[in-house]
Amino acid sequence: MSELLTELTDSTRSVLDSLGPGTAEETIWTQVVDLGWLLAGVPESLDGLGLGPAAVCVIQQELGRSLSAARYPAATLVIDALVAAGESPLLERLPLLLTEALATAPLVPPDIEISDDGRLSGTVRAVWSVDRASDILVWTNSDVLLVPTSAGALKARPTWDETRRLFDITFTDVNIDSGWRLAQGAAAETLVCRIETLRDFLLAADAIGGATAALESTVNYLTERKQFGRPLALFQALKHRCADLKAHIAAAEALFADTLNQAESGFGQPQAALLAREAKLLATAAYTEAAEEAVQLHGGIGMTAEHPCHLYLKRAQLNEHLGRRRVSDELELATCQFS
Amino acid sequence: MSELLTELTDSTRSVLDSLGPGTAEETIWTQVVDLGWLLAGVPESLDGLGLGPAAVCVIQQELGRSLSAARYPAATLVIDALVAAGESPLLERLPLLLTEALATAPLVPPDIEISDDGRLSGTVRAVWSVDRASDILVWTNSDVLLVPTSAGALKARPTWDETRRLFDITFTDVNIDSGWRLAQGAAAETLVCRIETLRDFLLAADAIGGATAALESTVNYLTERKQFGRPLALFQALKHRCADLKAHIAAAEALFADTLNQAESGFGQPQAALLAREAKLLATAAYTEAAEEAVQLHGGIGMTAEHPCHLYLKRAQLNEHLGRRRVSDELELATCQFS
Amino acid sequence: MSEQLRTEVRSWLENNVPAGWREAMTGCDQDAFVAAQRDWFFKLVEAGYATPHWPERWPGGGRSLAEQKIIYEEVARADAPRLILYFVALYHAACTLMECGSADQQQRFLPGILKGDVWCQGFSEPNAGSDLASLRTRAERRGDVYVINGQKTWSTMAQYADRCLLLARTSSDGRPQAGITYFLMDMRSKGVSVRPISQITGDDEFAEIFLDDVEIPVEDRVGEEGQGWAVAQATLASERGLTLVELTQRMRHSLGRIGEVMRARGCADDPVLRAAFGRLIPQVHAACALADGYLQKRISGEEVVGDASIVKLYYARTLREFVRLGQQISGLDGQTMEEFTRGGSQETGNWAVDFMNSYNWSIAGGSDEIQRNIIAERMLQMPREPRDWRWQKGA
Amino acid sequence: MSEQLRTEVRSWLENNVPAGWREAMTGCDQDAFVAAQRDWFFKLVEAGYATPHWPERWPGGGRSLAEQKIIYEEVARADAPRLILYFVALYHAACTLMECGSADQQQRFLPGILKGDVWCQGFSEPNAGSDLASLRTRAERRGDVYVINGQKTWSTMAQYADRCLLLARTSSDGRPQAGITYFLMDMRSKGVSVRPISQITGDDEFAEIFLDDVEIPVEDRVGEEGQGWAVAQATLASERGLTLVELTQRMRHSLGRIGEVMRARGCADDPVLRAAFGRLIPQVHAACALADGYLQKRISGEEVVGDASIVKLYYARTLREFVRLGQQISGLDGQTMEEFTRGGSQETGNWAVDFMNSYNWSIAGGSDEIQRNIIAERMLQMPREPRDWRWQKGA
Repeated sequence: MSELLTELTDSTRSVLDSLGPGTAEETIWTQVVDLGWLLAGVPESLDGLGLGPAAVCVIQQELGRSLSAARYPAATLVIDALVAAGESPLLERLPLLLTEALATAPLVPPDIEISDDGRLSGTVRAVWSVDRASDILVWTNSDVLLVPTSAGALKARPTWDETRRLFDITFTDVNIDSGWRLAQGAAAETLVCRIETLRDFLLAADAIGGATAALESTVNYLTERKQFGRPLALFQALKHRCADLKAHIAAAEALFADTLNQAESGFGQPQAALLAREAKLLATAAYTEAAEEAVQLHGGIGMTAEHPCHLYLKRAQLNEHLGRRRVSDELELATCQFS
Repeated sequence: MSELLTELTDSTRSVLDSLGPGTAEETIWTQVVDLGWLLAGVPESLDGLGLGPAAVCVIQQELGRSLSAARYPAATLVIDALVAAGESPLLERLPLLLTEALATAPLVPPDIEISDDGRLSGTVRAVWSVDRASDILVWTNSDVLLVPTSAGALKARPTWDETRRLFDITFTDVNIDSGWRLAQGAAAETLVCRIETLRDFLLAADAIGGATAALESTVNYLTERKQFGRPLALFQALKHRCADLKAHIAAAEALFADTLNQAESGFGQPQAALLAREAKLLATAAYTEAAEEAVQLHGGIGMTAEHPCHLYLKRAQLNEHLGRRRVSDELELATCQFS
Repeated sequence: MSEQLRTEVRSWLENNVPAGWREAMTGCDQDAFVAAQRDWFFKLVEAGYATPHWPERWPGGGRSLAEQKIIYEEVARADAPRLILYFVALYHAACTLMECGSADQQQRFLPGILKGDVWCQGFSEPNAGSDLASLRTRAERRGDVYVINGQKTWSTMAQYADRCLLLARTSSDGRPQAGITYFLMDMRSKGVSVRPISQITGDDEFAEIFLDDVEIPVEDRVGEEGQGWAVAQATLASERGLTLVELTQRMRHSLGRIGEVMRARGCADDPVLRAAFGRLIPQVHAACALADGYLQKRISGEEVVGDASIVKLYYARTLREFVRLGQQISGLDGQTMEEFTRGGSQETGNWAVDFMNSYNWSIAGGSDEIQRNIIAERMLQMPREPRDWRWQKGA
Repeated sequence: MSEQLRTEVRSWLENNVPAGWREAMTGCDQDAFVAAQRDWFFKLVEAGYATPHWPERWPGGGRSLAEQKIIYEEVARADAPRLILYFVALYHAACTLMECGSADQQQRFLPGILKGDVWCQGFSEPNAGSDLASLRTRAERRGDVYVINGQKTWSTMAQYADRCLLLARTSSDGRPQAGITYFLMDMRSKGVSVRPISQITGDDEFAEIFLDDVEIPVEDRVGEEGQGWAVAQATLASERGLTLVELTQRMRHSLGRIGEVMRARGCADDPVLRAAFGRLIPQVHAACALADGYLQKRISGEEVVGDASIVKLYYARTLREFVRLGQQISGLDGQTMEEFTRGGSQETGNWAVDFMNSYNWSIAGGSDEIQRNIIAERMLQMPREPRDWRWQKGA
């Protein structure tokens, strides 16, 4: 990791540590905006920091680590799409999106259609804090739109992971304003690929951050907790399970860094999307494993709401169902080896 | 387990223990014949012991435990089929089959066809010691035949598991003699179901015997072998892995006993075949796991040909590919839950 | 004889299991659940199916283990509510009284159980989970009473309990087990306070019990001072086997739920999910067979140490696989927070909650790790870690 | 610069990797394999690709770790034979001599390595696998020689070795490590006998070495008496990272083999097998990324204890998954005993053999269990088992 990114990790972590766990969404969001984290991936030509997707992911990894309620991935997807779409009237809204007005995006592929006469219908699931957003990024294979949330009907999707407030938004025969359009045709295809690539990398980053924290918490607990006259951390069976978790997380982290590095030059190309999917698959699997083991190894205390252990479990399990479905991921990865 | 079966277990084990491991096929075979083990499942009306499939499986479990080269399952399948087919001229050959002449059967479904004018073609794979057999049991969906081995062309199928000498036998346009036929039509369907049920139970029994022995050998090794000043068996991580193996083997054993008990009244019905497949699936999986862990936990010594550890591994891995393929087994078991 | 009992129980259950109880118990509060449990309890008591394990002189009593098994199997088959609220009363409390209680204690408490007294267990402590011998709640004799101070935890539905089976330390001399004494505590005594534990599912099925100068009359001590450990061991074994028969049978009957969800969500033809389902099926059947086999061994007296650990460990692992598959097939929607069902098996179809509850079986009542120790040391005869291996910092 | 090297190496390999070597090395005996290894070795030496890690004054030497990595990657990519026979000579022997050997020893032995001297390692003993400190082979000083008695095992291709890196005990005082001394032993010395170990694959790649009053001149001792442990540690680390880069890259290039076999056996469309394949792919890529990242850390000096253990453990587990899938897709035919290929990667397509050989990576060079201990204790800072935990029967 470059020195710059290491510094970014440290500074992000220190902010989040000082806020402490369970910080309310709006409190943390003010920090995200004020500290310019939304600018991390924006090119310098647009007054951003120009640090690219790696920096965005570094921030999300720390947000994941702290189980943060910040809708950073959703907002980042919109900002990145706006920038990537290039010159368009919509780009003028970028400064506002970076500071005040909010836009969001779904964390699973939208289930929408656009009719021949340009009407939008369908449901977009798993949209983060859309109730607080002015606009929502949606896409089909041939269109990418930034649609006012007022055009759709909201329905809360309360998940067990209460650190992320998700909603479904349904559009019924909505007339598409041409001003909403970010890309169409081949350009849309590339942009969709870019959006999904970044989304999957962000989910992977979240998972790695969370998995690392879950393991740390577990090791700390085992070290402090005594049974039969000695710390649990002295029992070899538990040590070996922690070591396996450590190895799995390290592998997910290495794959993440490597795939992101490979993908960075070609965000928007199918190869990059595939790399992101691999990273996400392994990272979310490691997170689930780490979180599940965390609850088991924390014993009874891990089953109480007052200990944060369960928050990792719930977030990890939700992550597996964001992005794409795991099973289809696996099949598609294999398919690429055959072609 | 009934007292009778417990006695049978004990006596079988004591014979095999006295022969010792690695006994040559023909030496052990003489014992099998002389001690009447082939008679175990034959009804008393036909001068057998009338102990049913459970007794046959008990014997195979012990043969599996001792990694025996005895082609007991193959011979037993023929004998059971002959008896189950009921009154037929072939039944007259039973006494001879039980003593001198040898018949064998394949351990995977035969890949053969019978033409409209009664000619047999195709290859029967994984037939145990067919080179020493006078006849081979083969089947299609609508025919069960006892074919002279001289009618086919043999090809050795040397497997890594050298405790079982397997062959393929290929038939090319062989004119079927009506005297070879054990069953046809609906009766054949029932008989095939019975054959495959017994085969899968025998494979399950073999696996349970082998898995148990592999675990025992591992626990003994860990107890005797010292490292860092104490026996390996004292290391908790290794203890827990042995405990998991023990639980998996016990589960496979319990399922085996339960399914066999349920199936005994209806050998030949599809439900019984399904039960046998479940038993086989779990037992072979437990065997593979136990054998793989055995090699790992024996360390370097487990990788040397002089230690018998690898024999379990090779036999276990072969077992997984006998009977049916695992993946299709799993799909079919699920299908039954849907219907 | 046993088939007759089966027919009898089955037919009774058909007529008496409250119709739609799952719907009624989904999203209801705990008070409503307690009310429903009471109704169901009295029905079972009246029919004689609540106390098959009690001696013959009691209503419903005198059943063999084999007969008890039939009742449990039928209850599972009928998907009747589980009798969670009365479990401690009917099993642990009753067996303690019958096996170790004085005639006076039996007289005073057993009839109350049949009239609906709820009992809870006061064994676990915050720093003595699987390591019961290290418990720290103290009982000090002062004349005709013991004065109790300390804290208990993980007590199922203690907030509804009338009485508590309490272990407390009367002496610190000798082996840690030696100084433990067993009491029957009135939950309405002065100084008892109960705080429900908020669980990760949002439920509060368990509670902490705080004991602040609680007085227990000497006549409510079971056995002699210092014999509490032995009494507790007798108590803990009382329902061993039967619960696992019920749970594994319920799991088996719930296999169909996986199929239903797959069909409802249109993934019934997904071969990867189907294969995962197919892998689960023999495991579930094996868990049933293990539990059955274990009870058979108890009946025939062939039980050996470790048998119970294998059943519990395998059940806990299989349950985890079961609910994991449930989550996998239910996708994103399975992550939605929905009202949960009280009093059912572990496989309610609310997979996220089921998943969380599955930890009840891998952690409580001797964690998976403890079971593995028992299996390795007591069955496989692998050496135990020497008792004098004590940890010293910097060693 | 580095891209230039890559192009150079790639083009050289295209012209020089022996065509059809896999076929030639399949079913051949070990002598033929040794001959082929010699040919390939001399080619590599001549091209300067055998000694990139040697100092600049040696032919081919003076390459940075990053450049060495490029060479290894290209060798893997080209599916060139692995240089198994010379591995100890080129890495362990050479690095020992360069870092700890005397000028005289360097002069006497290093040129021989380039001329094809084969070295083997004499570290492991039958009762000292992962516990090197407990080795028992003794070296007794008698005038100008040491007299060696004992037994070594797991020595790769010792039957073909000219010289041996030998650890032996010169003293039993103090810490077990303290009494160990490091020698360079001539394998032709009187009293040395070698017995190949028959492996479960039928191969005999490893051997036992029996030492019966073997005399080693004092000038063939490396370092002082009692410093053997430190010398061995320096030696063991010499190729750390590079081997795992090569092995993981070879594994990645072998992914295609799974696809080929599935197609050839007509199971390419089986979704269950495909999903298993899909699950494996990111694991293999992660193993590559881990190995790469580890070498980067070594280059940048950021390596911490435990890093190497993670790479080795993850590689060993992933390799196991890989060969397991290979067995699964190849079905009954995969169980057929076939001639195996010498000198290839771990994924030759002879899956049964590959499966057995995969234990080389989970057992040798510090078993998975040892790696887990290191990760837990050294990286996660979980407490080590106290040194004075000694086992006494009956404790």
